[in-house]
Amino acid sequence: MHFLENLPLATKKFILDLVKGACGWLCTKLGIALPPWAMPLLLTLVSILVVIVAIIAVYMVMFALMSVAERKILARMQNRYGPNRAGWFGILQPVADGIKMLTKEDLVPRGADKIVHFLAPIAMVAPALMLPAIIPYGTGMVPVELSAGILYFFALGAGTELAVFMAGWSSNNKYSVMGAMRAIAQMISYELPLVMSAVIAALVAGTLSPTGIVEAQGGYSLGFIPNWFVFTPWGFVACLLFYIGALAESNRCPFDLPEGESELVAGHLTEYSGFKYAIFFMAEYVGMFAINGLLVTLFLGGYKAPCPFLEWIPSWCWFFAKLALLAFSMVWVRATLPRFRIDQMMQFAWKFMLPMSFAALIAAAVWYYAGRGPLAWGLSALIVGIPYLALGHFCFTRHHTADNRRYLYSE
Amino acid sequence: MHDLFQRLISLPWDQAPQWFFLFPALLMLLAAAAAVMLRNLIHCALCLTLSFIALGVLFIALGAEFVGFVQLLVYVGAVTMLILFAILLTPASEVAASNNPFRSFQLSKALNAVAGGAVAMLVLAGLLAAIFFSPHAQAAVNPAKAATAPAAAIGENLLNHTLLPLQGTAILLTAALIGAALLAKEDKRS
Amino acid sequence: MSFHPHNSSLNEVNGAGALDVSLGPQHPSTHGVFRMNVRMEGETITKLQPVFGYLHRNHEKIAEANSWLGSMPYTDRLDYICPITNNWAYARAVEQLAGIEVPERAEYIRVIVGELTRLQNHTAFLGFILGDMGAWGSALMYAFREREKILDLFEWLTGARMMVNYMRFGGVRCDLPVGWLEKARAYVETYPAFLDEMEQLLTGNEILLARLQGVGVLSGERAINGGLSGPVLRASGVDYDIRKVDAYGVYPRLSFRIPRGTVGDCYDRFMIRLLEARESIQILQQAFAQIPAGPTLNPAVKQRGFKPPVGEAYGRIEGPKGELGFHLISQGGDKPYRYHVRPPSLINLTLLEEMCLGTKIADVMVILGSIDIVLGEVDR
Amino acid sequence: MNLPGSGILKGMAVTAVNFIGSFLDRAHAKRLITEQYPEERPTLVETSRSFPFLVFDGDPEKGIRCTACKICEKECPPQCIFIVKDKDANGKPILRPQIFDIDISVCMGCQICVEVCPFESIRMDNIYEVSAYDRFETLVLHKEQLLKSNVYYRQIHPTEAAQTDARIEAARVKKAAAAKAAAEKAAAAKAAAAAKAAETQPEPTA
Repeated sequence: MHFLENLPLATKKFILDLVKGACGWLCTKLGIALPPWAMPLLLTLVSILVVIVAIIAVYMVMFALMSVAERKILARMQNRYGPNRAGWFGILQPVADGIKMLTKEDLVPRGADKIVHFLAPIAMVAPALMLPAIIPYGTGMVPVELSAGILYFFALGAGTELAVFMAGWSSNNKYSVMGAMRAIAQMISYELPLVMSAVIAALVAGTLSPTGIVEAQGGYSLGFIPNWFVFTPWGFVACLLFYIGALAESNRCPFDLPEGESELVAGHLTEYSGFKYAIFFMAEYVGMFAINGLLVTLFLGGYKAPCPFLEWIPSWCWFFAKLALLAFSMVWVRATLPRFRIDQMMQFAWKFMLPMSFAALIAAAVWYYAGRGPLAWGLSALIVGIPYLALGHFCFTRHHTADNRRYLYSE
Repeated sequence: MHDLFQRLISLPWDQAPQWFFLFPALLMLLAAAAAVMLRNLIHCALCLTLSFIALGVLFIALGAEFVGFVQLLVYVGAVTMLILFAILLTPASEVAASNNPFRSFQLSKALNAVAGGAVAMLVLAGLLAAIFFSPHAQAAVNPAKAATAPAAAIGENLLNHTLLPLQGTAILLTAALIGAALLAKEDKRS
Repeated sequence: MSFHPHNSSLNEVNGAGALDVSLGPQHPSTHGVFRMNVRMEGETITKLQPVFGYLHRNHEKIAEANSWLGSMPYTDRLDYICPITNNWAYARAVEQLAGIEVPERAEYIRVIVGELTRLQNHTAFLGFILGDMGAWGSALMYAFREREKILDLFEWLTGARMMVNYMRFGGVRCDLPVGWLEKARAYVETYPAFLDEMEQLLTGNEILLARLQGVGVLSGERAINGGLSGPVLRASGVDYDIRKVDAYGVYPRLSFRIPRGTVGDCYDRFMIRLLEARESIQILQQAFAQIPAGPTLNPAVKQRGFKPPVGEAYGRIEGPKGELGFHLISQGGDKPYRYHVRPPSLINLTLLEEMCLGTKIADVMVILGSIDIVLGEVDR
Repeated sequence: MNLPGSGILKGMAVTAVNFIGSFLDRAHAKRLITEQYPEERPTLVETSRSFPFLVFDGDPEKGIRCTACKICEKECPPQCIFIVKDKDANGKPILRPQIFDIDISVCMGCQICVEVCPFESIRMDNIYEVSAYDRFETLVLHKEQLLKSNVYYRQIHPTEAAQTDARIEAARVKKAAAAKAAAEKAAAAKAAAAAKAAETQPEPTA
């Protein structure tokens, strides 16, 4: 098991050694004298390359698996079989989809702004692929160790909004522009509670570095309950808020308003076809994985095992297991919920989620300074519980409830 | 061939990263120029965003990660979005009035341009003076000091030394927010 | 009207700060080839003009060139979600025209298949409206899963799942197959559990409540003035059900209640369907218990070369979507002189703009869905 | 007061139950009812109908029941049947179709032709794989394609075929009885005539 735990790092080391050896052999063979700084520089470049290739490969495989798994899970939840024609249990469906997308005609509307229309998928996929860089996948397995990693994540996440806007506006289609407007409004609104709830975790951990936050969640209380933030009252609320914000940021149901197929056809994607569409699709999934990975890092203990006797399983396995669980839950939500309306979506963000994130922030502070004991638990639970009930009542149940309706019967 | 390769590899490539800053810097300047000169307002806004991004990259390249990320988050994520929103929601008749100064050269416009340039120069000079002669700025330029956990240092500074101004800013922003909400509401009622 | 966001903005069309969008005829949620010319300010609807006729198939004119019997299979294609009730309405109109008696057993069979149709229409409606709200198909799939089982029953009875062509003047085409009644009864037994499942999935859902409640409110008075009928009318609080008003067939012998709403919004229209489905189960169970033996077709009626006496009749039934009527004029020939359909879907659509004004574009889809139209019937 | 969000959780419980239930539904009766079509063939119920065919007894040429009376052609609502009467060598019409075409791209499977046919000669088939690459030629079924034996009819619709056979048999028996009666009557008349003749004849001879 120790071998498995170290497998990714050992592979990287092996590749670096290989490059080093090959280079040295080549130089002696050719009789070239390397300057002293050359080998370290080369190795740095190669290690960066290895990490980039690894991230892209892992996320592409996850994207391919997810695209078929989502359809299968959704199908089962709706009592269907889902794709089962391409390959064994439909496992080759992503390949078939990819070939289909590649061979489709790439349509650009005559009235479109061709340059922006072309640049939008690139602007979408570039930040999406850069997002996973700061997530700690296992012990010592962070592609880029940044002291302000959380900030990096949100700074890049802002880029996708721009891409959605570019796509919508450049298509010169009414549905696209409306979708783009919705996307911007939604992303700006949900960025706030998202960042606020991330700030809570960072605050309690005392660092903006993802690894630091994971390490702050190590250990067990009472010997078996892991010290993940999600198992505290404030952490639970912040985790839920972050989850909802993540749904909104990755444009997934019930926040898929920018695409909103029942009113806006396909929103900002209406005029995209072929591989450009596939790129948008891919970017959305990679972004979804990345933001789920951040959620795992912030609240679900990152790569930590859930109980002491399961620690023999490699840490990166735990990370991906938690990621898979979150991805499954997002499909589950998609199978169940209808879509918000635009004004309700905005109200939910500003009137419910933002105040709730403030309440969770205060609860976290109280928990932090009240000694993390039972008293701290009770206090922070009160501080998040009362606003939850009050806001829930004033925003939702006061206006909309199934109980206040009467139905008359006539014989 | 062998010699050429040897010479090529002996060039000071380890100094190369220092020159990388030219890419974002040039990009920033070009994008900024395009943002001023393009006819299509949306293109202008997109170019402005590009220049914001390049500026953020510059910050990061200089080792000021925190500032760089905040630059991206605030300017690309929020300010640009607001600008785009404003452009899309403004009636086109007002938008169409904006014109390319180089297409229709007139003396009055040229004078305007000169005056605008002069004001811009003055502002630039003021900024440069502030950077080079202010004692705070001199301290911050010290790379040894800047490199140590910038985020923590900024937080420390904000919440210890400049707490009062920070709170004042917060109150001001809150007031502005409430005012904006009230204005929007008034507009709806009438 | 051209639209160029590149040199204009969202607010610029006609200089009135409005945006004109043609929703449909090819649009994911217009329930077929229906088109709405919508004017919006932001996302708020300020004008809505329904345009239909894209599915016009000349139904009425074809019927005037066809024999009386020959129009029966065409009625299947009006509201293709519930063909049997279309058959029933046409058969009833002809029976009124010619004064034909229907055997008792046939009347019971008509009630059974009619109420089964109502069940599957109403549950499919729940799925459709969820689809309009953007729920990715779960409710629709559950509804269609159950509809599938009802269609299996129909296939066993009539030979076809949808295009049944089952009713005849003075009865039904064939008697129930051996074992059909038992299977149908066993199936209906399981239906309340399914409705419970649907209710648990849907009615408490906060998002659904927020999307439906207070949207597209229609007063009872306006609903009557607009000539609306069926669940849409009853959701607005009007107590009007042709099964009670006309008391046709054997409905007077069955005890059932007519639910009606109090607010008249989309949520009431949604709930009325659920409650009506529960009442349909009551009706079915009574009909299963009461159905007598006997002939299923009046032997005195000659189906081929059928020639009703000179006259005029309007026969109507309470279809799942509302009052479905056929107005027939006979000059004594083997073809109708005039054949007119009163489709509930079309008449219920007339107040669409009134319900939609001031709502958001997403609400338009929900309101359209809550009316429950089938374009085959709207355009004919 | 409902806890905000409880409705959503209830709904998610339903989808979870269906998710698990679809794996447990091995009999494909309750939840997972989709038929995996090319591998699993649907078991058609006896009454199932698709397009009409022509029934013959024994030999397709001689045993064809159709008499080309054209009632179905006249009654067919979408008018998809086309019939031409056969003629013998002298150009005299005979009760047999020379051409009998059904355009199944037009046919709507209403089975009104079956109901109006007085000779029990047209019946509904239950084939369902009739797709073709050509919509004008291949989908017009000619007499040779439409002719199917009564044995086949008994296979696909046993109950209905038995009733039809019984009716035909009854008609045949009735006809035979009528013929017999007629023959007897004729014989009786002949005998009577003979008797009368015999009665009247002896007189001159007597």
